[in-house]
Amino acid sequence: MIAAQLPALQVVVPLLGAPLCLLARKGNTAWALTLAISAVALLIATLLLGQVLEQGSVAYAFGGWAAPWGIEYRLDAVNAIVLLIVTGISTVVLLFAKTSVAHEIRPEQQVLFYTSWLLCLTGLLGITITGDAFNLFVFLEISSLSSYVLISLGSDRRALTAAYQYLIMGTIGATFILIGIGLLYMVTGTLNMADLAGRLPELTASRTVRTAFAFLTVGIGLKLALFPLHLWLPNAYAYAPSVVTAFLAATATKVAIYMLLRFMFSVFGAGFSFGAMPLPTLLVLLGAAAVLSASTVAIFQHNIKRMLAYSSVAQIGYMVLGMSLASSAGLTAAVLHLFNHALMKGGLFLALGCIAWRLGSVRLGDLAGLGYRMPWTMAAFVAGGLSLIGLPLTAGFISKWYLVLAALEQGWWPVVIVVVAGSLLAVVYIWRVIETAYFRDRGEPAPPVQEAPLSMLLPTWLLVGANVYFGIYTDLSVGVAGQAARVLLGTAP
Amino acid sequence: MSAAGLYNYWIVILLMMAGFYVVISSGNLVKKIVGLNLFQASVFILYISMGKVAGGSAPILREGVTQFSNPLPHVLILTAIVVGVATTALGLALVVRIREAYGTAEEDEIHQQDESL
Amino acid sequence: MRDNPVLRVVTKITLPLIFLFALYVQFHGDFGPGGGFQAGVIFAAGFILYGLVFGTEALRAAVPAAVLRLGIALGLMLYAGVGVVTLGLGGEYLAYGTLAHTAAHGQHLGIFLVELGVGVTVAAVMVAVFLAFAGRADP
Amino acid sequence: MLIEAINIVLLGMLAVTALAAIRLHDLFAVVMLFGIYSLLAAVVFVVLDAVDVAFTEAAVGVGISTVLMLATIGLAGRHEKRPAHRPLLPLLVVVVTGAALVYGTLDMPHFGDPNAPVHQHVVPRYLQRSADEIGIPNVVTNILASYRGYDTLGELTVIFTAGVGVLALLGLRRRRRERPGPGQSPP
Repeated sequence: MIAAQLPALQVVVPLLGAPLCLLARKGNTAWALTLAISAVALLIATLLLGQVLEQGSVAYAFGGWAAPWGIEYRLDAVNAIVLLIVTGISTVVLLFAKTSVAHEIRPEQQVLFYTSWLLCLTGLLGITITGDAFNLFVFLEISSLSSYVLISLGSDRRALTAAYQYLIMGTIGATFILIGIGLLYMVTGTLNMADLAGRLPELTASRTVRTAFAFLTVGIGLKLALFPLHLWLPNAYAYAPSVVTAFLAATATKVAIYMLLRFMFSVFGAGFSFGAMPLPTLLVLLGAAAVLSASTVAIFQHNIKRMLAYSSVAQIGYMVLGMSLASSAGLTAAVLHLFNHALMKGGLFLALGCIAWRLGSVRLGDLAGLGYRMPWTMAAFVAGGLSLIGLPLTAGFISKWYLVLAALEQGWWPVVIVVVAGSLLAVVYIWRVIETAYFRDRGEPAPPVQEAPLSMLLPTWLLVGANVYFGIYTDLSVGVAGQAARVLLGTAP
Repeated sequence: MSAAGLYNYWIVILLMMAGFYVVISSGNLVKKIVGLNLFQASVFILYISMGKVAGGSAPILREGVTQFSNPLPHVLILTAIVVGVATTALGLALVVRIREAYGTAEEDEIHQQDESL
Repeated sequence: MRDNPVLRVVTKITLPLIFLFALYVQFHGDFGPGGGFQAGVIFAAGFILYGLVFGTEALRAAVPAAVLRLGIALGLMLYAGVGVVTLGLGGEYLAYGTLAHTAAHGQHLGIFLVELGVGVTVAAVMVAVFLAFAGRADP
Repeated sequence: MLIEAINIVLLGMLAVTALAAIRLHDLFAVVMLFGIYSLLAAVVFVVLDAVDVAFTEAAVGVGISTVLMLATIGLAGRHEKRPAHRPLLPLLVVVVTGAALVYGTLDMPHFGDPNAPVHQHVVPRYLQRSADEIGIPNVVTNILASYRGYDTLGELTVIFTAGVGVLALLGLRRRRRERPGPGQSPP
């Protein structure tokens, strides 16, 4: 019986957890509660993925009102995997968070911090699982507002300006999405995504639908930090608390990619998005520009968090490139990279969290000799970096390999060149860190080993280990990504 | 007829763009938030306009009334108004903190201070 | 403003009326416009008026921080909790029909409870936001 | 037709208010204009039969938002610095966006058209059957609290989030002096 209610519980459990958490008196109590709730959400996501793989799709009608009159949750392979990523990353990062948050956040703010975390989790899960366009907007705002709060709690004052800038850009994006949904509602009379998908094919010639498409693309592009709408992201990631950066980098942009996939393929349909509209050309150009320009800018950063933030903009470019191919192989690559990139960036930002905990800084110049002082942390960083570059036996290699194959399938040589060039640029910026940490002479005797505590190292290595695991055993990730691609193209059984 | 039926929407678009312009052109953090509010309030008018039925009345069921305006946009906009004020409160709280930390609420002066670090 | 006796007396007379009006809006949403959100705002307006006339310190003493936090959390928990109860009664989340013997009664009860939840959280959040901004003014 | 005429006049007044808000640099005046804008918008909502929305817009736009903005300029200063030059890029962005929207209106159902798709597909059930299914005369309440009650739970969560956020940023107690200067990460 409870199995049928899992889709609602997936979101309601963290939602109800947030007010409970607010009533906690101590930061540690709030942490324990948040971790427990996140773990339950992970369990639910795992069970739901099982249901989806078994049944194909799962629907849930809130209040017992059938869609399109009521609000519906609808699960398939595409969002089931995103749910798993979001809850999984949240849980692992929370394991890490106790020590890091106690160090970076003032005690009286810790309870509010964890409450915001649960709200952010609620919002991200709600966006991912919903089958109703307006409900998506509401949960988008829950996740956005809570992430502004989480970012603003960074200890540098620039965290405040970064959060403000993100708030302005994010609200413009959300308002564009609201306009797009309104225009769609205007010509179809429905808000349910499946219902919209059924009604839009007759309206492909409508100029109102085309405008709605443009507004949704730009609005989601802002949330996604799609080049050139990415300007809010580097500062937001650089000055947020360490665990927030790890959480948001690994989940928020992934959920935005999911939104784009869902609207482009499921709601508007590949035929419209990639036939009637000039989207493929646009996405290829923007994706390639993102990979090349953001990777280049990353090389010149002195703050490593900021460097990895620019790298995130580049990685979003790879996903967009895969999407622009609009083929089964391309979409598989995009979804696969979505999954793998969450693992890489989660691991890398957690390693940086260890460094920030020990040094109080993540500036490149302060890292000299750190390879000997924090050997496990730096080894994790190197392993994550290799995955980011895309070396064989890492997860990063798998997704880039699929992307190259997909591009070759359609003879898109320039895309292959962009992928290779982007990887070479990644070698350069990762190497700068490795060189400083292992080969730069501090001019003093080797410092003693001062590692981060196990409670931080273990979660970091868990994610880094996952990079290696999914670089070797690809059945699960490639299988689900392939299934997701078939669902998006409407060719799933 | 064609123009008359769309005239309303065009003015609403003008309103939306006025608000949007304030957001992206102003350098003052408070005024940007005011702009966001203008932008969103105009989008609300767009939604409510599409729900109007000529000759209809407010969607409260009572004897003798058969033609109602569409209540669904009203519900959506009630939610959107609340979301908007939540964003405003948070944004203004950020402005207060920024002003305390930088001594100014002008974007260019904040940039100057951070670049001189 | 605090030294003006007229203002103080008028406020003391007006406050009960404001709260009465808030209650009317809270429970009258079935028939006319109004509901939990609007009622919460009006309720908060009453408290804020009190704070403006008698000083924010007086308002802080009247509504301690712990009470505000409790209010913010309780309203949301009430709303979300109604959904959990309907789950327990064998319906879908927020299927109010399961709350009473007939579906219509259940719907009425459910809507009454969730609107109450909205009113409580909205009022508490508004008062908290007011106090937070007021507390930043240079003394 | 009378309704349309009233509506056009109101929209015209809104446009004047918005344009004045762009031009003024005294933030107190800008915020006051925003209050007027909200009030006019609320009147438009009444004219368009959205009484609940009008009530809320009046309480929120004229009430809460305006008061919060006034409080903020009380703390952050009321004068906007005049820009050194007229920004061209924002103007371009706005013109392109507006043009896209006007293009979108060309296939829109006309204002007030009772046969528009919005009035056909989902909504008739709310109007015809909510009296039996729920039994509350105000259809807006029926949809808000029951048919789409889950959206309203989300809306309440947004308010909750804002409350938590403001508490995290400003705190409830009287302010303690900020540590001045560009604090890097704490030691």
